[in-house]
Amino acid sequence: MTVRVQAEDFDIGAEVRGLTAGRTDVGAVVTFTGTVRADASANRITSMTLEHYPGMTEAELARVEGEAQRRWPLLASLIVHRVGRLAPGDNIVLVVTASAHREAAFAAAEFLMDYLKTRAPFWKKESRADGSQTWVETRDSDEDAARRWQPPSR
Amino acid sequence: MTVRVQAEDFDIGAEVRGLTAGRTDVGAVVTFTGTVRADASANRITSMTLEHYPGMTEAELARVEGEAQRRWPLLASLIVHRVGRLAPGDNIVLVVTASAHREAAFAAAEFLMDYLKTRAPFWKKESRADGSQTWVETRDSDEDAARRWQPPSR
Amino acid sequence: MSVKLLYFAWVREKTGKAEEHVDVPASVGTVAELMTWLKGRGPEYAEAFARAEVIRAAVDRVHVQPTTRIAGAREVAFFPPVTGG
Amino acid sequence: MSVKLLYFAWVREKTGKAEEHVDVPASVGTVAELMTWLKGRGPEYAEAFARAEVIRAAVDRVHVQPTTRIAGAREVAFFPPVTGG
Repeated sequence: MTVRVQAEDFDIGAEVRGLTAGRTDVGAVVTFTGTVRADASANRITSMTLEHYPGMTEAELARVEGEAQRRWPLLASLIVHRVGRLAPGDNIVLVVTASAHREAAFAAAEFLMDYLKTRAPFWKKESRADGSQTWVETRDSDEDAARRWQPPSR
Repeated sequence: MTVRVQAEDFDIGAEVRGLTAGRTDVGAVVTFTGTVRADASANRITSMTLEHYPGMTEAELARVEGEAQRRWPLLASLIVHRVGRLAPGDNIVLVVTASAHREAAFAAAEFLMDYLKTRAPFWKKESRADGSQTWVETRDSDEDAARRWQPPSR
Repeated sequence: MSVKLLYFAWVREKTGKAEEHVDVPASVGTVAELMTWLKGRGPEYAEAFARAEVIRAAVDRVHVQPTTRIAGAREVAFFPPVTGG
Repeated sequence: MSVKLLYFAWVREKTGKAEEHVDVPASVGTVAELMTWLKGRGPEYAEAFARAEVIRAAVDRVHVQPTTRIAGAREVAFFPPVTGG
Protein backbone atom coordinates (compact mmCIF):
# COMPACT_ATOMS: atom_id res chain seq x y z
CA MET A 1 0.00 0.00 0.00
CA THR A 2 2.91 2.32 -0.85
CA VAL A 3 3.33 4.78 -3.73
CA ARG A 4 6.60 6.54 -4.58
CA VAL A 5 7.69 8.94 -7.32
CA GLN A 6 11.47 9.30 -7.52
CA ALA A 7 14.38 10.11 -9.82
CA GLU A 8 16.55 7.26 -8.47
CA ASP A 9 16.58 3.70 -9.78
CA PHE A 10 15.04 0.85 -7.78
CA ASP A 11 16.12 -2.72 -7.04
CA ILE A 12 13.33 -5.25 -7.60
CA GLY A 13 14.71 -7.79 -5.14
CA ALA A 14 15.18 -5.22 -2.36
CA GLU A 15 11.68 -3.78 -2.90
CA VAL A 16 10.10 -7.25 -2.72
CA ARG A 17 12.07 -8.09 0.42
CA GLY A 18 10.98 -4.82 2.00
CA LEU A 19 7.37 -5.71 1.29
CA THR A 20 7.35 -9.37 2.36
CA ALA A 21 10.19 -9.81 4.90
CA GLY A 22 9.08 -11.65 8.02
CA ARG A 23 5.65 -12.50 6.58
CA THR A 24 4.42 -16.08 6.28
CA ASP A 25 0.93 -15.31 4.92
CA VAL A 26 2.19 -14.38 1.44
CA GLY A 27 2.25 -17.21 -1.10
CA ALA A 28 2.59 -15.26 -4.36
CA VAL A 29 4.44 -12.11 -5.37
CA VAL A 30 4.15 -10.60 -8.86
CA THR A 31 6.34 -7.75 -10.08
CA PHE A 32 6.04 -5.74 -13.25
CA THR A 33 8.95 -3.59 -14.39
CA GLY A 34 8.63 -1.21 -17.33
CA THR A 35 11.89 -0.19 -19.02
CA VAL A 36 12.93 2.33 -21.68
CA ARG A 37 13.05 0.62 -25.06
CA ALA A 38 15.25 1.78 -27.88
CA ASP A 39 13.59 1.19 -31.23
CA ALA A 40 14.70 -0.25 -34.52
CA SER A 41 14.85 3.07 -36.41
CA ALA A 42 18.18 4.49 -37.59
CA ASN A 43 17.33 7.74 -35.79
CA ARG A 44 17.47 5.96 -32.46
CA ILE A 45 16.10 7.04 -29.08
CA THR A 46 18.93 8.48 -26.98
CA SER A 47 16.92 9.39 -23.89
CA MET A 48 13.44 9.66 -22.44
CA THR A 49 12.39 12.47 -20.10
CA LEU A 50 9.45 11.94 -17.76
CA GLU A 51 7.48 14.74 -16.16
CA HIS A 52 4.50 14.41 -13.84
CA TYR A 53 1.92 16.38 -11.87
CA PRO A 54 3.24 16.38 -8.29
CA GLY A 55 0.45 15.91 -5.81
CA MET A 56 -2.04 14.54 -8.33
CA THR A 57 0.29 11.65 -9.26
CA GLU A 58 0.50 10.36 -5.71
CA ALA A 59 -3.25 10.87 -5.18
CA GLU A 60 -4.15 9.09 -8.43
CA LEU A 61 -1.78 6.16 -7.80
CA ALA A 62 -3.18 5.82 -4.26
CA ARG A 63 -6.74 5.75 -5.71
CA VAL A 64 -5.73 3.10 -8.23
CA GLU A 65 -4.03 1.06 -5.52
CA GLY A 66 -7.08 1.39 -3.25
CA GLU A 67 -9.30 0.14 -6.07
CA ALA A 68 -7.03 -2.92 -6.50
CA GLN A 69 -7.20 -3.57 -2.74
CA ARG A 70 -11.00 -3.56 -2.92
CA ARG A 71 -11.09 -5.95 -5.89
CA TRP A 72 -8.52 -8.55 -4.81
CA PRO A 73 -7.34 -9.98 -1.47
CA LEU A 74 -3.94 -8.28 -1.59
CA LEU A 75 -1.60 -8.59 1.38
CA ALA A 76 0.78 -5.89 0.14
CA SER A 77 1.35 -3.70 -2.90
CA LEU A 78 3.83 -1.12 -4.11
CA ILE A 79 4.07 1.32 -7.01
CA VAL A 80 7.36 3.11 -7.76
CA HIS A 81 7.54 5.45 -10.76
CA ARG A 82 10.67 7.28 -11.88
CA VAL A 83 10.76 10.81 -13.29
CA GLY A 84 13.47 12.84 -15.00
CA ARG A 85 15.89 11.81 -17.74
CA LEU A 86 16.28 8.09 -18.47
CA ALA A 87 18.36 6.16 -21.02
CA PRO A 88 17.36 3.08 -23.08
CA GLY A 89 17.45 0.03 -20.82
CA ASP A 90 16.69 2.07 -17.68
CA ASN A 91 13.84 1.14 -15.36
CA ILE A 92 10.75 3.38 -15.50
CA VAL A 93 8.11 1.82 -13.28
CA LEU A 94 7.76 -1.00 -10.76
CA VAL A 95 4.52 -2.55 -9.56
CA VAL A 96 4.58 -5.27 -6.89
CA THR A 97 1.57 -7.22 -5.62
CA ALA A 98 1.53 -9.89 -2.90
CA SER A 99 -1.31 -12.26 -2.09
CA ALA A 100 -1.92 -15.74 -0.69
CA HIS A 101 -2.44 -17.16 -4.20
CA ARG A 102 -1.15 -16.31 -7.63
CA GLU A 103 -4.46 -15.50 -9.35
CA ALA A 104 -5.03 -12.35 -7.26
CA ALA A 105 -1.40 -11.25 -7.45
CA PHE A 106 -1.33 -11.52 -11.27
CA ALA A 107 -4.74 -9.89 -11.82
CA ALA A 108 -4.01 -6.99 -9.46
CA ALA A 109 -0.60 -6.31 -11.05
CA GLU A 110 -2.15 -6.19 -14.53
CA PHE A 111 -4.96 -3.97 -13.28
CA LEU A 112 -2.50 -1.57 -11.60
CA MET A 113 -0.45 -1.27 -14.79
CA ASP A 114 -3.50 -0.80 -17.04
CA TYR A 115 -4.92 1.91 -14.79
CA LEU A 116 -1.57 3.56 -14.18
CA LYS A 117 -1.00 3.78 -17.96
CA THR A 118 -4.31 5.54 -18.58
CA ARG A 119 -4.81 7.56 -15.38
CA ALA A 120 -1.52 8.48 -13.66
CA PRO A 121 -0.41 11.97 -14.79
CA PHE A 122 2.99 11.20 -16.33
CA TRP A 123 4.21 12.33 -19.75
CA LYS A 124 7.18 11.01 -21.71
CA LYS A 125 9.32 12.93 -24.18
CA GLU A 126 11.71 11.05 -26.46
CA SER A 127 15.03 12.52 -27.58
CA ARG A 128 16.52 11.02 -30.74
CA ALA A 129 19.96 10.78 -32.29
CA ASP A 130 19.27 13.70 -34.68
CA GLY A 131 18.50 16.00 -31.72
CA SER A 132 14.71 15.98 -32.25
CA GLN A 133 12.34 15.68 -29.30
CA THR A 134 8.82 14.25 -29.45
CA TRP A 135 6.11 13.78 -26.86
CA VAL A 136 5.11 10.12 -26.78
CA GLU A 137 1.51 9.49 -27.88
CA THR A 138 -0.98 7.22 -26.16
CA ARG A 139 -1.26 3.64 -27.40
CA ASP A 140 -4.90 2.78 -28.23
CA SER A 141 -4.23 -0.68 -26.79
CA ASP A 142 -3.63 0.91 -23.38
CA GLU A 143 -7.12 2.45 -23.41
CA ASP A 144 -8.54 -0.93 -24.45
CA ALA A 145 -6.61 -2.69 -21.69
CA ALA A 146 -7.94 -0.34 -19.02
CA ARG A 147 -11.50 -0.65 -20.33
CA ARG A 148 -11.65 -4.41 -19.73
CA TRP A 149 -11.79 -3.80 -15.96
CA GLN A 150 -14.91 -1.64 -16.20
CA PRO A 151 -18.43 -3.01 -15.83
CA PRO A 152 -20.25 -3.28 -19.20
CA SER A 153 -21.91 0.07 -20.00
CA ARG A 154 -25.70 0.11 -20.20
CA MET B 1 15.36 -19.49 -22.03
CA THR B 2 16.96 -20.84 -18.88
CA VAL B 3 15.72 -23.47 -16.41
CA ARG B 4 17.37 -24.20 -13.06
CA VAL B 5 16.59 -26.55 -10.17
CA GLN B 6 18.55 -25.70 -7.03
CA ALA B 7 18.58 -25.92 -3.24
CA GLU B 8 19.86 -22.33 -2.82
CA ASP B 9 17.70 -19.23 -2.57
CA PHE B 10 17.52 -16.74 -5.46
CA ASP B 11 17.53 -12.93 -5.63
CA ILE B 12 14.81 -11.56 -7.89
CA GLY B 13 16.65 -8.33 -8.69
CA ALA B 14 19.89 -10.12 -9.58
CA GLU B 15 18.07 -12.68 -11.76
CA VAL B 16 16.25 -9.92 -13.68
CA ARG B 17 19.50 -7.99 -14.16
CA GLY B 18 21.20 -11.16 -15.42
CA LEU B 19 18.43 -11.59 -17.98
CA THR B 20 18.08 -8.01 -19.23
CA ALA B 21 21.44 -6.28 -18.59
CA GLY B 22 22.70 -4.41 -21.66
CA ARG B 23 19.47 -4.95 -23.61
CA THR B 24 17.43 -2.07 -24.97
CA ASP B 25 14.75 -4.12 -26.77
CA VAL B 26 12.99 -5.16 -23.55
CA GLY B 27 10.14 -2.91 -22.42
CA ALA B 28 8.38 -5.14 -19.89
CA VAL B 29 9.60 -7.65 -17.31
CA VAL B 30 7.20 -9.72 -15.20
CA THR B 31 8.33 -11.88 -12.29
CA PHE B 32 6.33 -14.37 -10.27
CA THR B 33 7.68 -15.63 -6.96
CA GLY B 34 5.99 -18.44 -5.07
CA THR B 35 6.72 -18.62 -1.34
CA VAL B 36 6.01 -21.08 1.48
CA ARG B 37 2.88 -19.99 3.34
CA ALA B 38 2.21 -20.83 6.93
CA ASP B 39 -1.46 -21.40 7.55
CA ALA B 40 -3.92 -20.24 10.16
CA SER B 41 -4.25 -23.60 11.93
CA ALA B 42 -2.96 -24.07 15.48
CA ASN B 43 -0.96 -27.06 14.26
CA ARG B 44 1.17 -24.80 12.10
CA ILE B 45 3.43 -25.69 9.18
CA THR B 46 7.04 -25.78 10.36
CA SER B 47 8.68 -26.76 7.09
CA MET B 48 8.05 -27.88 3.53
CA THR B 49 10.23 -30.46 1.76
CA LEU B 50 10.32 -30.51 -2.03
CA GLU B 51 11.43 -33.48 -4.09
CA HIS B 52 11.55 -33.76 -7.86
CA TYR B 53 12.35 -36.10 -10.74
CA PRO B 54 15.85 -35.08 -11.85
CA GLY B 55 16.14 -35.13 -15.61
CA MET B 56 12.41 -35.05 -16.26
CA THR B 57 11.99 -31.77 -14.35
CA GLU B 58 14.46 -29.92 -16.51
CA ALA B 59 13.05 -31.51 -19.69
CA GLU B 60 9.46 -30.67 -18.74
CA LEU B 61 10.28 -27.08 -17.74
CA ALA B 62 12.17 -26.62 -21.01
CA ARG B 63 9.13 -27.95 -22.93
CA VAL B 64 6.82 -25.56 -21.08
CA GLU B 65 9.19 -22.67 -21.70
CA GLY B 66 9.46 -23.58 -25.40
CA GLU B 67 5.66 -23.58 -25.64
CA ALA B 68 5.55 -20.07 -24.11
CA GLN B 69 8.17 -18.92 -26.61
CA ARG B 70 6.01 -20.18 -29.46
CA ARG B 71 2.87 -18.47 -28.16
CA TRP B 72 4.25 -15.03 -27.21
CA PRO B 73 7.05 -12.77 -28.54
CA LEU B 74 9.32 -13.29 -25.52
CA LEU B 75 12.78 -11.77 -25.52
CA ALA B 76 13.95 -13.73 -22.46
CA SER B 77 12.60 -16.07 -19.83
CA LEU B 78 13.80 -17.88 -16.75
CA ILE B 79 12.44 -20.54 -14.41
CA VAL B 80 14.19 -21.28 -11.10
CA HIS B 81 12.68 -23.91 -8.77
CA ARG B 82 14.06 -24.79 -5.36
CA VAL B 83 14.16 -28.30 -3.87
CA GLY B 84 14.92 -29.60 -0.38
CA ARG B 85 13.72 -28.33 2.97
CA LEU B 86 12.16 -24.86 3.12
CA ALA B 87 10.66 -22.81 5.97
CA PRO B 88 7.54 -20.60 5.92
CA GLY B 89 8.37 -17.35 4.15
CA ASP B 90 11.06 -18.96 1.99
CA ASN B 91 11.06 -18.63 -1.79
CA ILE B 92 10.02 -21.74 -3.75
CA VAL B 93 9.85 -20.76 -7.41
CA LEU B 94 10.74 -17.83 -9.66
CA VAL B 95 9.44 -17.21 -13.17
CA VAL B 96 10.68 -14.23 -15.18
CA THR B 97 9.43 -13.17 -18.62
CA ALA B 98 10.68 -10.26 -20.71
CA SER B 99 9.04 -8.82 -23.81
CA ALA B 100 8.69 -5.55 -25.70
CA HIS B 101 5.22 -4.96 -24.24
CA ARG B 102 3.49 -5.91 -21.02
CA GLU B 103 0.64 -8.00 -22.45
CA ALA B 104 2.99 -10.77 -23.64
CA ALA B 105 5.13 -10.67 -20.49
CA PHE B 106 2.09 -11.02 -18.19
CA ALA B 107 0.37 -13.72 -20.26
CA ALA B 108 3.54 -15.80 -20.63
CA ALA B 109 4.34 -15.61 -16.89
CA GLU B 110 0.83 -16.79 -15.99
CA PHE B 111 1.03 -19.56 -18.58
CA LEU B 112 4.41 -20.73 -17.28
CA MET B 113 3.12 -20.88 -13.71
CA ASP B 114 -0.11 -22.66 -14.66
CA TYR B 115 1.77 -25.28 -16.68
CA LEU B 116 4.56 -25.64 -14.15
CA LYS B 117 1.97 -26.28 -11.42
CA THR B 118 0.29 -29.10 -13.34
CA ARG B 119 3.19 -30.60 -15.34
CA ALA B 120 6.56 -30.13 -13.64
CA PRO B 121 7.41 -33.22 -11.54
CA PHE B 122 7.76 -31.66 -8.07
CA TRP B 123 6.10 -32.90 -4.87
CA LYS B 124 5.71 -31.03 -1.58
CA LYS B 125 5.55 -32.56 1.88
CA GLU B 126 4.43 -30.41 4.81
CA SER B 127 5.80 -30.90 8.34
CA ARG B 128 3.64 -29.56 11.14
CA ALA B 129 4.19 -28.46 14.74
CA ASP B 130 2.89 -31.80 16.10
CA GLY B 131 5.51 -33.69 14.09
CA SER B 132 3.09 -34.99 11.44
CA GLN B 133 4.04 -34.99 7.76
CA THR B 134 1.60 -34.83 4.86
CA TRP B 135 2.03 -34.83 1.11
CA VAL B 136 0.36 -31.70 -0.32
CA GLU B 137 -2.62 -32.46 -2.56
CA THR B 138 -3.33 -30.86 -5.92
CA ARG B 139 -5.59 -27.81 -5.96
CA ASP B 140 -8.45 -28.30 -8.44
CA SER B 141 -8.10 -24.62 -9.35
CA ASP B 142 -4.59 -25.35 -10.67
CA GLU B 143 -5.98 -27.90 -13.13
CA ASP B 144 -8.64 -25.39 -14.18
CA ALA B 145 -6.03 -22.67 -14.61
CA ALA B 146 -3.88 -24.85 -16.87
CA ARG B 147 -6.91 -25.92 -18.92
CA ARG B 148 -7.73 -22.36 -20.02
CA TRP B 149 -4.65 -22.35 -22.29
CA GLN B 150 -5.81 -25.41 -24.23
CA PRO B 151 -7.81 -25.20 -27.46
CA PRO B 152 -11.51 -26.04 -26.90
CA SER B 153 -12.02 -29.79 -27.18
CA ARG B 154 -14.19 -31.04 -30.04
CA MET C 1 -13.47 33.57 -9.78
CA SER C 2 -9.74 33.22 -9.10
CA VAL C 3 -8.18 29.89 -9.98
CA LYS C 4 -4.73 28.38 -10.30
CA LEU C 5 -4.06 26.88 -13.75
CA LEU C 6 -1.40 24.24 -14.40
CA TYR C 7 -0.10 23.11 -17.80
CA PHE C 8 1.88 19.94 -18.53
CA ALA C 9 3.89 18.42 -21.40
CA TRP C 10 3.21 20.09 -24.77
CA VAL C 11 0.41 22.22 -23.34
CA ARG C 12 3.03 23.74 -21.02
CA GLU C 13 5.52 24.17 -23.87
CA LYS C 14 2.94 25.92 -26.07
CA THR C 15 1.56 28.27 -23.41
CA GLY C 16 5.14 28.95 -22.32
CA LYS C 17 4.31 28.58 -18.63
CA ALA C 18 3.88 25.79 -16.08
CA GLU C 19 1.32 27.61 -13.94
CA GLU C 20 -0.49 30.89 -13.43
CA HIS C 21 -3.32 32.43 -11.44
CA VAL C 22 -6.21 33.82 -13.48
CA ASP C 23 -9.51 35.56 -12.79
CA VAL C 24 -12.15 33.69 -14.73
CA PRO C 25 -15.36 35.57 -15.67
CA ALA C 26 -18.61 34.24 -14.21
CA SER C 27 -19.83 33.33 -17.72
CA VAL C 28 -17.25 30.53 -17.85
CA GLY C 29 -19.02 27.54 -16.28
CA THR C 30 -17.34 24.34 -17.49
CA VAL C 31 -13.88 22.96 -18.27
CA ALA C 32 -14.64 23.19 -22.01
CA GLU C 33 -15.71 26.81 -21.64
CA LEU C 34 -12.52 27.55 -19.71
CA MET C 35 -10.47 26.21 -22.61
CA THR C 36 -12.43 28.36 -25.09
CA TRP C 37 -11.91 31.42 -22.89
CA LEU C 38 -8.17 30.68 -22.57
CA LYS C 39 -7.84 30.53 -26.39
CA GLY C 40 -8.76 34.22 -26.51
CA ARG C 41 -5.91 35.22 -24.20
CA GLY C 42 -3.22 35.31 -26.90
CA PRO C 43 -1.68 33.43 -29.82
CA GLU C 44 0.27 31.04 -27.56
CA TYR C 45 -3.01 29.99 -25.88
CA ALA C 46 -4.79 29.75 -29.25
CA GLU C 47 -2.00 27.42 -30.36
CA ALA C 48 -1.95 25.39 -27.12
CA PHE C 49 -5.72 24.81 -27.12
CA ALA C 50 -6.21 24.54 -30.92
CA ARG C 51 -6.84 20.80 -30.57
CA ALA C 52 -8.94 21.16 -27.42
CA GLU C 53 -10.57 17.76 -28.05
CA VAL C 54 -7.31 15.92 -27.30
CA ILE C 55 -6.54 17.90 -24.14
CA ARG C 56 -7.40 16.29 -20.80
CA ALA C 57 -8.19 18.16 -17.60
CA ALA C 58 -8.10 17.68 -13.84
CA VAL C 59 -9.96 19.78 -11.28
CA ASP C 60 -8.35 19.80 -7.85
CA ARG C 61 -6.19 16.82 -8.90
CA VAL C 62 -9.05 14.58 -10.08
CA HIS C 63 -9.62 13.67 -13.75
CA VAL C 64 -12.72 15.40 -15.14
CA GLN C 65 -14.75 15.65 -18.36
CA PRO C 66 -15.06 18.77 -20.56
CA THR C 67 -18.61 19.16 -19.25
CA THR C 68 -17.49 19.24 -15.61
CA ARG C 69 -18.36 22.55 -13.87
CA ILE C 70 -15.45 24.49 -12.39
CA ALA C 71 -17.35 26.40 -9.69
CA GLY C 72 -15.37 26.21 -6.45
CA ALA C 73 -12.22 24.82 -8.11
CA ARG C 74 -8.93 25.91 -6.58
CA GLU C 75 -6.70 24.25 -9.22
CA VAL C 76 -7.41 23.28 -12.85
CA ALA C 77 -4.77 21.42 -14.88
CA PHE C 78 -4.58 20.87 -18.66
CA PHE C 79 -2.45 18.21 -20.29
CA PRO C 80 -2.23 15.69 -23.16
CA PRO C 81 -3.37 12.10 -22.65
CA VAL C 82 -1.05 10.56 -20.06
CA THR C 83 1.82 8.29 -21.18
CA GLY C 84 3.37 6.95 -17.97
CA GLY C 85 4.19 3.39 -17.04
CA MET D 1 11.36 -56.71 -21.30
CA SER D 2 13.75 -55.08 -18.82
CA VAL D 3 12.81 -51.61 -17.64
CA LYS D 4 13.91 -49.14 -14.97
CA LEU D 5 11.11 -48.12 -12.62
CA LEU D 6 11.15 -44.91 -10.56
CA TYR D 7 8.83 -44.00 -7.69
CA PHE D 8 8.27 -40.54 -6.21
CA ALA D 9 6.61 -38.96 -3.14
CA TRP D 10 4.15 -41.30 -1.40
CA VAL D 11 4.48 -43.95 -4.10
CA ARG D 12 8.17 -44.14 -3.19
CA GLU D 13 7.39 -44.22 0.52
CA LYS D 14 4.87 -47.04 0.11
CA THR D 15 6.98 -49.24 -2.20
CA GLY D 16 9.96 -48.53 0.07
CA LYS D 17 12.27 -47.84 -2.85
CA ALA D 18 13.15 -44.95 -5.16
CA GLU D 19 14.04 -47.08 -8.17
CA GLU D 20 14.54 -50.64 -9.37
CA HIS D 21 15.08 -52.65 -12.53
CA VAL D 22 12.41 -55.23 -13.35
CA ASP D 23 11.76 -57.79 -16.07
CA VAL D 24 8.23 -57.24 -17.29
CA PRO D 25 6.39 -60.18 -18.93
CA ALA D 26 5.38 -59.72 -22.57
CA SER D 27 1.69 -59.85 -21.56
CA VAL D 28 2.06 -56.41 -19.91
CA GLY D 29 1.38 -53.94 -22.71
CA THR D 30 0.29 -50.65 -21.18
CA VAL D 31 1.07 -48.37 -18.24
CA ALA D 32 -2.19 -49.46 -16.55
CA GLU D 33 -1.30 -53.12 -17.04
CA LEU D 34 2.15 -52.46 -15.58
CA MET D 35 0.53 -51.02 -12.43
CA THR D 36 -1.75 -54.07 -12.14
CA TRP D 37 1.24 -56.39 -12.56
CA LEU D 38 3.24 -54.45 -9.94
CA LYS D 39 0.39 -54.84 -7.41
CA GLY D 40 1.02 -58.59 -7.48
CA ARG D 41 4.66 -58.23 -6.46
CA GLY D 42 3.99 -57.92 -2.71
CA PRO D 43 1.94 -56.16 -0.06
CA GLU D 44 3.96 -52.91 -0.27
CA TYR D 45 3.18 -52.72 -4.02
CA ALA D 46 -0.48 -53.63 -3.44
CA GLU D 47 -0.62 -50.75 -0.96
CA ALA D 48 1.28 -48.29 -3.18
CA PHE D 49 -0.90 -48.98 -6.22
CA ALA D 50 -4.23 -49.50 -4.39
CA ARG D 51 -5.52 -46.17 -5.68
CA ALA D 52 -4.06 -46.64 -9.17
CA GLU D 53 -6.52 -44.11 -10.61
CA VAL D 54 -4.78 -41.21 -8.80
CA ILE D 55 -1.25 -42.28 -9.78
CA ARG D 56 0.38 -40.49 -12.71
CA ALA D 57 3.07 -41.96 -14.93
CA ALA D 58 5.89 -40.84 -17.20
CA VAL D 59 7.58 -42.97 -19.85
CA ASP D 60 11.11 -41.90 -20.67
CA ARG D 61 10.48 -38.62 -18.82
CA VAL D 62 7.32 -37.63 -20.71
CA HIS D 63 3.85 -37.59 -19.10
CA VAL D 64 1.68 -40.43 -20.41
CA GLN D 65 -1.84 -41.85 -20.03
CA PRO D 66 -2.73 -45.24 -18.46
CA THR D 67 -3.47 -46.52 -21.97
CA THR D 68 0.00 -45.63 -23.26
CA ARG D 69 1.98 -48.67 -24.44
CA ILE D 70 5.32 -49.30 -22.74
CA ALA D 71 7.02 -51.25 -25.54
CA GLY D 72 10.55 -49.88 -25.97
CA ALA D 73 10.49 -47.86 -22.75
CA ARG D 74 13.78 -47.52 -20.89
CA GLU D 75 12.37 -45.74 -17.83
CA VAL D 76 8.85 -45.69 -16.36
CA ALA D 77 8.07 -43.44 -13.37
CA PHE D 78 5.03 -43.51 -11.04
CA PHE D 79 4.03 -40.60 -8.82
CA PRO D 80 1.08 -38.68 -7.32
CA PRO D 81 -0.28 -35.59 -9.11
CA VAL D 82 2.49 -32.98 -9.10
CA THR D 83 2.41 -30.13 -6.55
CA GLY D 84 5.31 -27.86 -7.47
CA GLY D 85 5.34 -24.10 -7.95
